[in-house]
Amino acid sequence: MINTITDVLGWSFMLAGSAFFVTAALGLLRFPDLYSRLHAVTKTDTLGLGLLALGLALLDPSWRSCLILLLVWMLVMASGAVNCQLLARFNLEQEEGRHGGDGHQTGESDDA
Amino acid sequence: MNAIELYLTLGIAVFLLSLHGLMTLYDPIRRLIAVNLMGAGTFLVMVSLARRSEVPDPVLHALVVTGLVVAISATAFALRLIIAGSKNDKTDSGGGNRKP
Amino acid sequence: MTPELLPDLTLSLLLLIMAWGALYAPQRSDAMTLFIAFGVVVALIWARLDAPDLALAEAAIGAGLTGVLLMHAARALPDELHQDYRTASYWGALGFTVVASLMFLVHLLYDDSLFNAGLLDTESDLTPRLRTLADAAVPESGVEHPVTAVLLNFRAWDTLLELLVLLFALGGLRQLFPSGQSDDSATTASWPESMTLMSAWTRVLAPLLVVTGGYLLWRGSSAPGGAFQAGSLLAAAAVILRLTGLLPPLRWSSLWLRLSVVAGALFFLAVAAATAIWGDGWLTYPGAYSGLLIISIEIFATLSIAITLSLLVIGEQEDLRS
Amino acid sequence: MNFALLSLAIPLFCGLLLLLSGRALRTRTTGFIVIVSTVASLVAAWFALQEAAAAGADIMLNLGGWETGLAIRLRLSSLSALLLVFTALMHLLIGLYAGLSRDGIKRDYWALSCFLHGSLAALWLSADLFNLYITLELLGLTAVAMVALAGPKAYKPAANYLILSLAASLFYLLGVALLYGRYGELDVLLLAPRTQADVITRLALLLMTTGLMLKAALWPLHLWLPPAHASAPTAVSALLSGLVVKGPLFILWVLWSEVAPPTLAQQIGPVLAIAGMIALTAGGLSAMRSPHIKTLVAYSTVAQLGYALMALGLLLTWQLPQMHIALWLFVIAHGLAKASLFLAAGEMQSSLGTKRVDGLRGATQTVPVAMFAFAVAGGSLIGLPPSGGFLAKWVLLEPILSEPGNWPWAMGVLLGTLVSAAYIFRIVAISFDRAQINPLDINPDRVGHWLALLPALMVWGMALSGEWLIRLLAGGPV
Repeated sequence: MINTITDVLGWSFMLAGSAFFVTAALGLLRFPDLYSRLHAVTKTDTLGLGLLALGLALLDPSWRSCLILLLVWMLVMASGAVNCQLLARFNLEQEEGRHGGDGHQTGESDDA
Repeated sequence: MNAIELYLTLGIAVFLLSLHGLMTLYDPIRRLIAVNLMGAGTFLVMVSLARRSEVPDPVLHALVVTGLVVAISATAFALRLIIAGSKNDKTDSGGGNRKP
Repeated sequence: MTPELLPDLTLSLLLLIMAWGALYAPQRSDAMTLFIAFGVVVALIWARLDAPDLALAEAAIGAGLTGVLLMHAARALPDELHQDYRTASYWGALGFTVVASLMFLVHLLYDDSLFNAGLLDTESDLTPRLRTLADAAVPESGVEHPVTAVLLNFRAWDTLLELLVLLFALGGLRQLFPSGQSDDSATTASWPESMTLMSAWTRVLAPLLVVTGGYLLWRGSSAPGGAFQAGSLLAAAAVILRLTGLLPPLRWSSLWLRLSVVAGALFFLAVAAATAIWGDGWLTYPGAYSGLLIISIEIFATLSIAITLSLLVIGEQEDLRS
Repeated sequence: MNFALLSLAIPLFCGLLLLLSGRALRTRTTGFIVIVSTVASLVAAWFALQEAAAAGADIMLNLGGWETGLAIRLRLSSLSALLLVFTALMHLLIGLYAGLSRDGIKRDYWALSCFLHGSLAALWLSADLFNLYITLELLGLTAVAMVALAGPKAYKPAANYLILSLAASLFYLLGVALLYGRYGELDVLLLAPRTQADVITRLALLLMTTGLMLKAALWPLHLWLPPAHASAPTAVSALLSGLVVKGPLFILWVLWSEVAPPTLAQQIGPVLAIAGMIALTAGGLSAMRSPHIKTLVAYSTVAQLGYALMALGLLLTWQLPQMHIALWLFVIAHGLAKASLFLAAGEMQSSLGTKRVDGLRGATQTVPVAMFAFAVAGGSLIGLPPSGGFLAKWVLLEPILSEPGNWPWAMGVLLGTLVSAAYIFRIVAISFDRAQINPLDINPDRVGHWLALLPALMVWGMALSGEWLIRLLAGGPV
């Protein structure tokens, strides 16, 4: 009984996680500029991967794999955040260089 | 068709695709990518051959590890060479040595 | 067709798409990005094919170091000047490849196909003999993990030459920075000004990479891992440290740098020569010491691989010529 | 066997130590050390040759002491020993030139030439298909690094060379993978009795042949060679044309004469021989038309490799062991002659301050020694008796002429001779043009000119030891 419950929960978490990835991909394709794309990708990736990791941990609930999954999630989250910030800042500086110091699309650049 | 056959075919397909790339592309960076893809195709063939038996063949795995080292060293050198070369002749955008 | 084949088919399709894109994407930067992604898919395929050694190596190299290399190239090179990145021999080449693929497919489908002709026929007497011998000899090799045994004992000569390949590539790279000529087009990273987050993250990540690298090296004698995987992780650590400016230039003028670059090959070659002079023959390890010898070779090799790879990726005038 | 290993290890150790020493040594001292180590390697190779000749059969060494089949094996045959001697000798001659001629050369040349020497020695000795792949890569990387020594102008041809060389190695590697998948062996000698003429073997051999022909710049895959060889520094061009392209040729020979089943070899033989004939004419014609001296010499390499390819093709077609003597005599004679040609061409270029062929007007008066070296080495390429080139051509022609039905091949050789005579005489004729002498740009470097002559004299000296060489290559008692 416990097994089926955790199984169902695990699978549904994984499905939800996958759905986040799909929306991230959609955002990447449809959003107009780099900042909103970054926003789509990093936010949903962080959450989507977390849900996937949670689902997998429920399906294979040994301490070892739980720990590894947690580690994976945290590493990806941290590096995603850093990368997003780097990309956004780099782009911003390039734009400022191009437009003579008037950055005009700065809204999303520090969401990480 | 089982997974081994699939990957074996895939390896050769990637090899052929990138061979086509090598022959038709002009940009040296893209040609370098094509060579790397050829390498990946070759390694794919080797690794799927290694997986023919239940326990994978360690000899082929070792050969592929060696091949990977060779590939990365040569790629790094080639890439730096291409960059240095294109920095050198910003005026001359082509001509000269075409591939066979 | 079985359901188990579904992930394989997905991966294969993905791989082909990425390969196509990496070759023919209209923008060169897109092509490079797709090539990096290609490396990740390849690493997944290695894992599917039960090749953890390769998956580790590919992940460190294909996704890590190659990525840095290509990004460097993308920054250093102007966009393609001409849109027609294909050569004039396009149709000839296309024809050739189509014919080649067709011949391959005919071979594949024809009765005497690639698969029936012995490649996948494991029941015949054509199973790898070399492999059988290698499996049998692993207990005598001094290490437990068969791949390591092959790399550092049975085919140690290959590995010695492979270390030389790395070294020769570095020797070639040094030629691109003629001494006494300053590199004005500064390729040293001009990062965004506020680097706090990046350098903070690097301070966490680099020790993690070093620990993981050490673990992979130590583990290599009994499980997947080994000098090369460890070396490439350490190289990645060195690269990010160097890019964020936390590590000073690795100066070629320093004896320690040169020593660590040649240490692997030199020690390996010295072992080979010593075994030839005082032992039973070129690269024949004395039985009792083979485990110890292999570990020490691996340690030196890891050091050399790490330094050489990081120089190959980010080495500049000040690293290579000062 | 230990002498052969010594001959291999000395240059490798020397190169590594030079890399380690950094700038502690002056360039002259570095050159001196390398020349001394090359002499040591030459002596060791000579003893290895004695050993191999005395043994009468191939000497095998199982590396690591593992059993046959598991170990990588090294093979010392009289051919590989001869090639070891040849490699060390070429390095010595060219090293002497690089060290003593006035132009001098960058410090890194010395370490790289040591590595090239070591890689070639490893290639000649290896009897394992995958190990041969790595030696091929070593060879390619050092060769490209040495081309890049010439500075920024050479980067583009060097990059092109490297990319094609990598692609070629991958062709070879895919072939090796298929052969291993089919037979489960990597050792050349173990593979030899087991190969059958089936689909996989055909495909593998075809892939490997394509790769090796690309690496050895055999027609029709030769287009990368002239820009790469012509843009390298003089000493490097000599090494590349004289030695490096012979490595893949050696593997091609091993592959077809030992690994491939005879039926397949007989099928491919005529194809290779015809490709060789075309290379002779096409390469020669390109050499005749080329406006630059070094490009002319580089195209002549393409043409001369045609002889070697033809000898290989006929060896396979007729399964005649005698042909392999012709093949290797060509390789040695061409190596020495080509070294001389490149060195002389480089010297004339720098003395006369021109890269163009028509700048050589009056060269017999302005740079007599270098021009003499060019003409003497050219004589061997044409095959004038009693040079090494003549010796090789004689051995090649003997079986061809014994059957009247072989006249097409004889015509091919004749045509090749005519074309090579044409491009050599083109230079010689211009150099005798005393009406409009192109004056010296700088005071010529006498030492360099004489050193350029040295290999040419040796190739003419080859004829003196011709009988000994032929018996050695035939594997008989010496």
